[in-house]
Amino acid sequence: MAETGDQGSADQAGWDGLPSMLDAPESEALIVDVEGFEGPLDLLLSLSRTQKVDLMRISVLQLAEQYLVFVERARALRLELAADYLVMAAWLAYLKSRLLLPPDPSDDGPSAADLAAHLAFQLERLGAMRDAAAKLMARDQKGRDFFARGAPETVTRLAHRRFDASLLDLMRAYARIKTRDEFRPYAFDRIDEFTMEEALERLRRLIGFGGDWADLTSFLPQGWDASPMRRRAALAAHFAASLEMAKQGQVTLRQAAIFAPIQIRAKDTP
Amino acid sequence: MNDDLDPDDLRPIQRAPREETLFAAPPMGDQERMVEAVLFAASEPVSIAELASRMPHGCDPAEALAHLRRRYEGRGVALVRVGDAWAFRTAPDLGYLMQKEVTETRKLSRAAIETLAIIAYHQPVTRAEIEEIRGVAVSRGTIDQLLEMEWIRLGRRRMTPGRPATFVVTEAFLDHFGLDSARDLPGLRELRAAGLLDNRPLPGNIARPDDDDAEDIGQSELFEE
Amino acid sequence: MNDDLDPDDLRPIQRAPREETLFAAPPMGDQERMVEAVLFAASEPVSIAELASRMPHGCDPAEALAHLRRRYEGRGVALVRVGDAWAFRTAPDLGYLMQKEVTETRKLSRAAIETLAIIAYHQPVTRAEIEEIRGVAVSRGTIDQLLEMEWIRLGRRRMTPGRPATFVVTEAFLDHFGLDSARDLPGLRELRAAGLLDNRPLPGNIARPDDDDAEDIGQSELFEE
Repeated sequence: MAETGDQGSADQAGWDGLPSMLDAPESEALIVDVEGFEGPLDLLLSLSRTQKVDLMRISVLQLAEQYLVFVERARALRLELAADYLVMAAWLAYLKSRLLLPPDPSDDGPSAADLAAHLAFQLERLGAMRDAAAKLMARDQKGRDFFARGAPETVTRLAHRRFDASLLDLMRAYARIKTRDEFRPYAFDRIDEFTMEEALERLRRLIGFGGDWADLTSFLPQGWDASPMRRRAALAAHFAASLEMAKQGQVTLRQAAIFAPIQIRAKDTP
Repeated sequence: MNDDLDPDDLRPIQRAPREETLFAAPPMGDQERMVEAVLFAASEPVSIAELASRMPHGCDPAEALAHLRRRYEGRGVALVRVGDAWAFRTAPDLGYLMQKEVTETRKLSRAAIETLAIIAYHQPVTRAEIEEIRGVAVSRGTIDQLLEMEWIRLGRRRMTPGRPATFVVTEAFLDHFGLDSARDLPGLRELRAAGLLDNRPLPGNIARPDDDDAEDIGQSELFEE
Repeated sequence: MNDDLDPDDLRPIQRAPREETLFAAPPMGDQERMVEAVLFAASEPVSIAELASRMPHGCDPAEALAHLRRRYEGRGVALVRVGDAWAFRTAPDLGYLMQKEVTETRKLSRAAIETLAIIAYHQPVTRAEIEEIRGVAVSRGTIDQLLEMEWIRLGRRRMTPGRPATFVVTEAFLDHFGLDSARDLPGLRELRAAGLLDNRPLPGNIARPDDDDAEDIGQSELFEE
């Protein structure tokens, strides 16, 4: 730590004068220097070091005056001071007046001496932490003074994977499958169905061979006249197909009477 | 061993030259400590030349190594030679300590749990039947996993063309799920009563048959605690 | 979930239970070798629990460690304690031999160093307390940097209004600075005796100025046991 040299600047300043940074000619440099202090407490700690006494026996009154002079000088130089420096200045001005005036017996708040003692405590504590930080950083450090194993061996993990499921998981899974089934989109079961396309293809193939009139029912495929349902499906498909072919001029249809068998014949090609 | 006296010797330097120095070399015990520390911290095996260059003048790393090697004889780590260099290595008989056994528990995949559920509810059931019920192919890995867990086993072959194998659940399965027999699995009616069948999207929302994933998210979120 | 399973079965085994086994534990000499091998192979400190989990049943890694520590006294590498764990480290007096291995650590700012020290000495400590001690706001970046280096971590929340987070130092911090535990921080006892680790509020701000109860928050956890 201590790369900022706070102690040095305060020491050079002496009590009479101010920290040397305020004597710097360039105001920009001044800003940088003030920023070298980490807040008003840090500045106070630096100022207090000029008293060269134990922090617990420091003259808080003297310190307050030093600080206030510092702030005044900074203002005279039109130096931008952060708000917390000004808050501290106000508080120290108050403390200074309390320390100088005889105690007010009607005031039941903390005494000026208590406040001063607390400030001294804060400074001592901050100073102690500074020293502790320095001692810490002065210790042997890994990677600088002592070293870990340079070629560590990797520990291979033998992972035994275990899979698990609860009865609830099982039931949910089954419920999920069943739910899916019930909501399958509706579709025909096409077992007993004969499409017109099939019949059309079939008729076109067969009609060429029959040069004479033939019953439409004689064109039905094998196995499609066993059950009435299948027979109806096939007949309807073939009837629709024959109409389509008649429309295209490929066949001629005739029926002797209502409900009489429908007959079909290939049309003579011109 | 007087390599340093032979100018024609082009082999890599095996040991530090024994030249007279103004300063006495450190005691051999200290040299041993130095070699020990350097070899410990090095990420690669270190040659004697390298040791010599790091240690103070007048040291004899070869001799220090010899001492150190004897010191580590029979210990948990051994000083071993790797080419021209030296390194610490775990004693070969302790290699098993470099393994760490971990047991991870994972949830069964959705495919596996569904397949398992179908086998449990429909056993004995063939793979083709499982696929028909699930509506998707069942991967070999899923069946294998369940077989390996010993939650399912092969049942009798079905007496149909191709004589397909059937799957049934095992005692271990019943044991794990706390069932006396597969017949104790709750039926559809009970699933419904338990609310497991009612948490489904409205029919209008599942118009597309391949909307499987969306449905799945809905389901799992409803059930996760 | 999985109410029907024993949750204890699902966690990875952390250490071998110290129960009577049918097999006798290996002789202490062998256990010492095992600990030596495991610690030599690891770059990070290894806890006693971890050692136990990797050694055969019935072993006593703590005793083996004690033997091993004596064996390495005064050697080039030393067995050091880091919190609850143990590691081999090169002897600090030999650091000059390891220039090749030196790792450049990022230079910490003065603010970061002070913040680190305050956390170490006052832990568990809140951000507001750090600011109170330093008399200045602690930037997010400073805390982040220390967190990122894994020298500090979040501790338990303080049971005060707002339940602020606290910071504590880590094992990596102890390891880096060669500390057995946070109790071994330099000058800790003296600072504590001088009352400089007390969290003393500004008089008049909280109840009566000499309200002792409010003070003893800092470092209290370190001195339990």
